[in-house]
Amino acid sequence: MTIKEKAQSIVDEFSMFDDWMDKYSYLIELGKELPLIDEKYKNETHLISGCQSRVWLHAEDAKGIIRFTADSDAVITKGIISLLIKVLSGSTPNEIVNADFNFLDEIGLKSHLSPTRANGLVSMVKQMQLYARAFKIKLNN
Amino acid sequence: MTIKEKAQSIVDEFSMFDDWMDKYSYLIELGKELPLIDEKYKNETHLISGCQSRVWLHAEDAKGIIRFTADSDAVITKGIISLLIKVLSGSTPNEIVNADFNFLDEIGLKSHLSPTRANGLVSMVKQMQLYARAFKIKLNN
Amino acid sequence: MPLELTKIRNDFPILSQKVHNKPLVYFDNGATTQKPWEVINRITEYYKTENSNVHRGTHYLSQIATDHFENARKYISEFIGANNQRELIFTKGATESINLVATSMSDYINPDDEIIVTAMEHHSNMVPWQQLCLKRKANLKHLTIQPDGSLDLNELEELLTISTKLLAISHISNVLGTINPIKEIVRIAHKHNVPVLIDGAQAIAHIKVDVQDLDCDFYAFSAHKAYGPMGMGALFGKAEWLDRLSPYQFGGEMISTVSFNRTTFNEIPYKFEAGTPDVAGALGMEAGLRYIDKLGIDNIRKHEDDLLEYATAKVKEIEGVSVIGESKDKTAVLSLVIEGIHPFDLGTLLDQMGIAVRTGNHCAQPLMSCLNISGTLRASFGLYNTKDEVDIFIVGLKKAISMLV
Amino acid sequence: MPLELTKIRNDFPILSQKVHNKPLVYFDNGATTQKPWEVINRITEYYKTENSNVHRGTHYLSQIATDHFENARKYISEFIGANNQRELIFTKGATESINLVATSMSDYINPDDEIIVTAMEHHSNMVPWQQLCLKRKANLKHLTIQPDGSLDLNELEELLTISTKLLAISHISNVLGTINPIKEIVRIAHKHNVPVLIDGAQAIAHIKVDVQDLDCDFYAFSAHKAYGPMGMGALFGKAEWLDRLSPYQFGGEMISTVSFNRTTFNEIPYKFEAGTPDVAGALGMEAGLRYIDKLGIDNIRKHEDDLLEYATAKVKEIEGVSVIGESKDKTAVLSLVIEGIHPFDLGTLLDQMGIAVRTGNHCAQPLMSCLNISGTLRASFGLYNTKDEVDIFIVGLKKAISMLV
Ligand SMILES: Cc1ncc(COP(=O)(O)O)c(C=O)c1O
Ligand SMILES: Cc1ncc(COP(=O)(O)O)c(C=O)c1O
Repeated sequence: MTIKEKAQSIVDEFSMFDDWMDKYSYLIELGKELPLIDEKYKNETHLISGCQSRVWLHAEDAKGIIRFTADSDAVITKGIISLLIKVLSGSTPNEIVNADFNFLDEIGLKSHLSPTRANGLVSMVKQMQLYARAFKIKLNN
Repeated sequence: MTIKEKAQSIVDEFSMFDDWMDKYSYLIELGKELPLIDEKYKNETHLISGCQSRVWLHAEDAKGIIRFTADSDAVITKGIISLLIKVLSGSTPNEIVNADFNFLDEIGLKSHLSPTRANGLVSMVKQMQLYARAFKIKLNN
Repeated sequence: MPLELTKIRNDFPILSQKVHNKPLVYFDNGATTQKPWEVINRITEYYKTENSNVHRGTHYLSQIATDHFENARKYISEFIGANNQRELIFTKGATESINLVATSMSDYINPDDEIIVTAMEHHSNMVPWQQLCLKRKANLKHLTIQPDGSLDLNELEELLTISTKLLAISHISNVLGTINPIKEIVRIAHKHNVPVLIDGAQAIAHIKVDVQDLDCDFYAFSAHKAYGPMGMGALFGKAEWLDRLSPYQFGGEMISTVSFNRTTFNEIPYKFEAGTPDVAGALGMEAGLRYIDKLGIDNIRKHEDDLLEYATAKVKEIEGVSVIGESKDKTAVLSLVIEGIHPFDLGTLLDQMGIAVRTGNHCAQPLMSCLNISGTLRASFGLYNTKDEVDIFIVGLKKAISMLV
Repeated sequence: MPLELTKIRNDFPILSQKVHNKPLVYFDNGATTQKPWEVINRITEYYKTENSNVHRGTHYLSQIATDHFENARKYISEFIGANNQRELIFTKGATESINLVATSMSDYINPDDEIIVTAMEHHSNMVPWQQLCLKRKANLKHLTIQPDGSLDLNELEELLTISTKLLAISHISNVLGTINPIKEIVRIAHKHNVPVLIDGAQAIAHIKVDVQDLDCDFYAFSAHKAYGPMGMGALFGKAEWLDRLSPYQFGGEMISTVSFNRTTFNEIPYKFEAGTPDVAGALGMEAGLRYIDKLGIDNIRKHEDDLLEYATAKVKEIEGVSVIGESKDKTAVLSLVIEGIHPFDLGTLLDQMGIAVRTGNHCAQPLMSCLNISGTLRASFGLYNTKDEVDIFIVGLKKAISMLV
């Protein structure tokens, strides 16, 4: 599946909920499916700043495609990063760098897409694209 | 004449004017009748602070009554201090310390009677009463 | 006299706001309070009819604005029981008030001198002293806190030495709600000739403050936590101290005479007020305090104590909840942690229910370290909060917990 | 495009005010400008529907307020042509902005270093440097002014040495109206590796400011002189400088982590913003600048230049009048002295006629000494002033003079 398709399937799932409770419960459930970061990476280097809770993110290059792992001490944050990973993990650096994040708008997380939001969604997206960019440079060399 | 009587006669004179121009013209005229301070007293010590213009004030004890002299570089200020001197000069320290300044209200200068007003009316009144108090102490000794 | 809450709530336009389609329950008063019409209107009125730069102006607007500005100073100084309005300096908030003293005291602090704070200080009353100590090679010491969130005055006696140059302490903790026994603390410090600065940020809107009775040397507070506007605050300082300290910013009304070689400074309070002051802010601050005075600070205190007691009992019924800070003397602030749940998750879900609380370390990281927690969920009350709101909060809290475990 | 003055004047409620029963003629814009409804309403709206403490809050109001606050930063930084909103620090005004740099630069100034100012500086851009020099045993040097009120750039070349650590200079003089050739001045200073701080207090509302084009290192200004609220201002600083300078006040959002031993600071701009910021002030400041932008700064400049030219010609017809400051490049400020008449007397009588001007030394005592005068009468124009008002002023001035001679 392309990023676009994966995003669309998330949008479809979210569109089934009509209240915030279901939406957040789903986010929390998503958190449970998060591919967990190796304990050895749970350090300062992998910490994403700008979140009220702590989020650790790691990326691996698996033959030209990127696999993300992560963790957080807050379950909603875990859900958010899990959602991002669901959409982005398994794509090429190029695809990630060029990804369109409008789906966040459609699932009602757009209002969280401000750099000053305590949930740090923007920082997470930035960090993921940063990894992708780094891998892209590596690939081109 | 007592302070009260002198104040009343000033109030009477001012009551004849119905516009500010006449009032200020009269104030300016009053300035011309100001008993001028001796040049040698025109120094820092005699300067009253709190006025936008400079005002020098001196007081002499003439056998139990006080005589004020003054000057200013602005003619309206000169008029104001002249008016005060007209009312207060020639009275005993005691009379000056206990003087009632309500007449300033009646001639429409009350709004100038705030410590923060640029014309320094309050500083002038305070300084005159300070002189009176000093002389009073001297007399009592 | 009980507060007339329906009437009071109408005074605050924001309270009828909906958030996420739910009625707003605003329990973040420790961060900032909402503003009554009296305050909003005072600011509007000022800009509509009086706006001018103050001091030294000869024209009508300037004189009116100056009078009102200085009357605000007088009112605010009387509100905190100061002796003389010269002892009240306008600043942009408690943080600036404290930094002002730290900067201006700098020359008095020598190597190996000591400054004492407590473990419960807000960063604003801790980092300025820490940095001052670093700069002057002095030592920062601190009073620890007891399990219930109160201080041990015996420890204070032990910490004070002849090298102690200042004690800086909050009147009320923004995390624990503890009301410190300032009068007694000042008495002890003064016995050792140590001046005391009080961070009154969390006290001014909640309990009676009387700086003469407390006998403190400095008292810092913000308008925005006392129903007044943002960007405004004050520092009370005893005249004998303010006269001695050197100014900390330069320009404008704080100057008396200048030449290229030399500057002489104005008297207090102007000496410490550089630049065009926030006249609207001062009038708004006055209006906020007048609002408090109209309701009566003791009535407000009683009301907020009732809310706190009620809410505390209710949250304690919930499994896994621990209340952080249970000092005998406390008010208006309820901090809690819930086993296995991150405060951020709670805050996020409560927000969806229209309930505004604060989560995190509340700018008190050293306190968090002492308590060995990473943060709390804090509900902090204001005069307009009601028991019904506490009920909504409790229901919301339970719902959030059920979603998170 | 000419300004639609009737419409514009309706935007400013205070302008329909009567003073001493006369229509207000407000010519004290150099001290502070009046506020349009846009600004007043923005502040009211904020307190009615958005008020909250910013940053770190998880709840709706806090997030809304934070967004609006940071959007204001973005707008304001773009208004002055900054590259990045991180380069814009909120302060309480130009004076604080300048003091911030002076305090934070302190460590860079060593004995015998030099700081250069000019003879036309406002105290706010002179005394902070003077005091810094006193403290660090450095030398304050100054550029003199030429008879017409302009600077001589050759003199600047001569003053700059390898010991020069900073040049601090106003964009526009608040007494003379002189517009200094900043771009050229910065070019010369940079040739000597000297950073330049611009005091833009009098420029921001009157001419186009583009900090990238000017290439200045710092730019300080106030909201209240640009149709915005009091108590608010900003400092632009190049990121490379701001990153290097140490913070000058401590507490709140400027802190990253704290323990009793050690504090690490946040990134710019937050590093320089201690304490709860004035969110309403930032939104009001933005609204004021948006108002300017709506009318077009070039249209405003043209209008004010016309007023200045008209008024200058008229006052010069009056016997005994000398205009102070006749630089080729000047705007919006008309200072004058009248032989044998004290400015205070003029100001007092004009006030009775509803005309608000400023008299005195305008916080520029060194300039007064250079010019060998004790003060001036200053009429300073804003975008809402009209030629009719200039006519009223001229009639009033003549009347006042006739009463005083
Ligand atoms: C105890 C305490 N001190 C100081 C402050 C700082 O106040 P401000 O941010 O208004 O300067 C606060 C507010 O957060 C506080 O709670
Ligand atoms: C040239 C100049 N610089 C600095 C200032 C100080 O501005 P503020 O008082 O708003 O800090 C002023 C205003 O009086 C000014 O005219």
